[in-house]
Amino acid sequence: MNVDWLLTHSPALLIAIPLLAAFLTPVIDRINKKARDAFVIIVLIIAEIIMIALAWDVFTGSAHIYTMGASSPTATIPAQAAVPIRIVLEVDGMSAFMGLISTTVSLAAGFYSLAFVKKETGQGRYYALLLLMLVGMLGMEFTGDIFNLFVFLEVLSMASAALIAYRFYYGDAVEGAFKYCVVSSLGALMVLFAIGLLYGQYDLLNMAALAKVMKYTTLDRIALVLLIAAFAMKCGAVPMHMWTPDSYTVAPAPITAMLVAASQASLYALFRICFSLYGLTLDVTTVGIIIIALGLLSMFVGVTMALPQKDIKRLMSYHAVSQTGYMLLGVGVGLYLLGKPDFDTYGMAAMEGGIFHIINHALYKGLLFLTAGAIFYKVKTRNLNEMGGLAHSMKFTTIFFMIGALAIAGIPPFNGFASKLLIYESAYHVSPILSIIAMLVSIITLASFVKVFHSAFMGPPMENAEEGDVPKSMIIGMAILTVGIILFGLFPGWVVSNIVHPAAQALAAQAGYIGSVAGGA
Amino acid sequence: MNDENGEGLSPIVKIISGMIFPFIMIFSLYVIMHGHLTPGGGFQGGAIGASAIVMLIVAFGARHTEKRAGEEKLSLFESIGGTLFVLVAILGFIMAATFMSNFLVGSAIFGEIPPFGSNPGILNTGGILPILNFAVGMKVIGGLSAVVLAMALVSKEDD
Amino acid sequence: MRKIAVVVFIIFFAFMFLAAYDMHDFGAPPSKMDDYIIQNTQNETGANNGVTAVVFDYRGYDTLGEATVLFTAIAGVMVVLRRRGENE
Amino acid sequence: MIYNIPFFAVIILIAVGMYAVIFRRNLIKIAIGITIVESAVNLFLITLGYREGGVAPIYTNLPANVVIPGGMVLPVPQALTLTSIVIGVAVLALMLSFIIRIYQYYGTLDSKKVRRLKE
Repeated sequence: MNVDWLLTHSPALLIAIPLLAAFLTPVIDRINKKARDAFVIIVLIIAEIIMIALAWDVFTGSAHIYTMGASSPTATIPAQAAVPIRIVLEVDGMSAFMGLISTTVSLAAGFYSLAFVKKETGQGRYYALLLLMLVGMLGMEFTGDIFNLFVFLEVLSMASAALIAYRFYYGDAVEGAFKYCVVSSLGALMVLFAIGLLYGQYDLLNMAALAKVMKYTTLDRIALVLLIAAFAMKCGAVPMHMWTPDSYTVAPAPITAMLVAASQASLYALFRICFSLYGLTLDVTTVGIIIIALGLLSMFVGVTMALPQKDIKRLMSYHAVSQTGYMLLGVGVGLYLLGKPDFDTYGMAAMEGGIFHIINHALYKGLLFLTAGAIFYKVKTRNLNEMGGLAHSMKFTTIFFMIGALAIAGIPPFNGFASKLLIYESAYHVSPILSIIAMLVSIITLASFVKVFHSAFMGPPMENAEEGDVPKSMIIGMAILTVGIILFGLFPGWVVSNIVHPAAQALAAQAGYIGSVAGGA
Repeated sequence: MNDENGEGLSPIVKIISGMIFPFIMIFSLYVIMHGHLTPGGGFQGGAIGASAIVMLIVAFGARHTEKRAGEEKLSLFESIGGTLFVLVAILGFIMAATFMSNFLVGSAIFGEIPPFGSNPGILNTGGILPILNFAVGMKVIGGLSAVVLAMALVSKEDD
Repeated sequence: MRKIAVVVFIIFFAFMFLAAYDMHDFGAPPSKMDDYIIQNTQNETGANNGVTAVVFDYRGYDTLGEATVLFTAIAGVMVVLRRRGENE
Repeated sequence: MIYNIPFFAVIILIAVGMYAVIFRRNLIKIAIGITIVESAVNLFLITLGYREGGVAPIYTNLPANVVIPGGMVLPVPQALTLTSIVIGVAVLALMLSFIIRIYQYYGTLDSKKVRRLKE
């Protein structure tokens, strides 16, 4: 039980511990409610600690390979076979980076839930599903096997759909959940069909081994289109964004924060497919332009749809769509330049910007949704016109909201500024219009959040508002994310070179991804 | 129709389904335990077992079944099955090298290695496969019947 | 809106038919990975049934995920169909 | 090639299911549509692994004249299908429970009338 042993097995442990806890939570719930709360929080903290250790090891060393059921974790290819037979987990920089986001947001959501769902029934299963969402995200992020990706995508979608419908007595919650469920199961079936196409041609399921033999035939192209469409739908990019506001709005606030991280897991899958599975065999210019176009559309449509909203969470959901556009733009520019001589000069910077924006978005959007939940907890409405003067009673929430709003608008010294600047600078080299649109969207975002701040927090105190702020556990949940925002905003240089760069490097270097599982590329 | 709660089907259906229930369960157990030798396994056998419980729900009514085996009890059964699965998987890297490794091959329990090619089937083979089949069977029996029971009870709430 | 949907629908399925046409011949799949599994099932896992060996051993982790999906859906059904009223 | 009739059948089934999901208004019919797509994809996976004249990859009482491995169908697609069938059952159960709650709340299954969320 030494540190090396723990690090070697940590990819499997990170899946197994929350999974075991999810199976046990309903059992513990029947015995003691307090014990269940403590158990869930302890499990989330353990997951966070193991994840940080694993991520540190990956960022400073090399990718972790874990072969399920083999004689040793690194024995990916059995002696007599030429290809990987068993399921391989491959935790490289990008996977570890996404894993950090998932565990951090889950920890914040776990703390926040303690008070937020205190008055509900069925809490045992609520926490079980929360842990299962974490399992689904980590499973998607760590896996090196394409069918396994589908399985954990389904774990994630089912857990999210069930949690969106947690407050089923509102009616519209179940409706949003149904919509989410239909969209995600159709998307998952498209993914499964694409997996069938790939399997039928190559008789392989391991992503690295597939990438090694990928020929980019007609069937591969059709599979690529299906995969991009399905994952773009799941991450809420614009032509397929209809489900996002509906389901984000009605979910309980901690779950909305988790959903942000969940759609980023789909975004990760999209990037992984484009960069690691297809890589340079695909037509990077065309696919890059498609992804940039998706990004621009998402940014612009999302922010314009957000402006007239009266419902605070609906407004934030449209902003989530718009922010997803920045990530697609940044990484799309990287994909567009992949393999061209310009990649090293500013293509890498664009990828770093896009990837840095993923973690920033998870932190500040998660925080904003949590503050919206705190407001709902206090005043029992999401309508902006019915609230006002909350700054008088909710001091902490006001501060958290201000930090989140300034970060999303890209105001220095918060983290949103750092990643947006990287995207502006590098997208400018491809086409100045990209940067101009991005900046414009950023300004509209600021305007929109000024409006929210004004109508929710300013003005005379509400007559029927209770005194005091929200319970302590909710403040802890929000504080975890706020600390992240401030740290990332104060030391962007350190974060980019030590966390973001390895992640971008892992995506861009396909040969490394293939080499560590399937032998030399 | 003629129960005290006005639930369930006629006495003929009740008695016959009560009689064949144990046989279906035994068949389900057979399919689960021979999963590594014949077509079948945990899911298939579990589905057979769950259909036996669903037959009882149809014949006797949801409320009557709930008194004997409530949805909470059934889903507890499921949780135990899931826990058993993960524990066996975790034992993989305590007893052998990696998560989910088949550490029982070659040992005394289920560890025999059959002769290559056609053979009549030896039950004591398969390593952890029979145990996992059993865990999954438990899970499926508990889970599917709990779902049907919950749905039947909710549709009863309306009237 | 409906017309656009119909057009997209038709284009999509034209490509899907192309995919079906382009697949390998029915009944003659490539089988590098599967041949290894068929030949080594008995000595590696001790099971006579190749499918069970794949489900629980070679791809046992998938089965764990699948059991998790089932557990998730059942917990979800219980959450959605739970009785409300008595607070904890 | 033109003998790929099972694959064409798969595509037709997917089209039928997709049609139900996109153009039908009854929520139950949407759920049925998803189940049809699901079955189509399962059929696709299972046809991928068929080898002409092959037997099931099970050694118990295997006939003596079977060539190993050429005379057996592929085991992996069957395993994938098994996994995806169970996932399909799970999705269907969850979706039906949503439909039950929607029906209790709105008293209708028409998706046009269940539109509280639209602005």
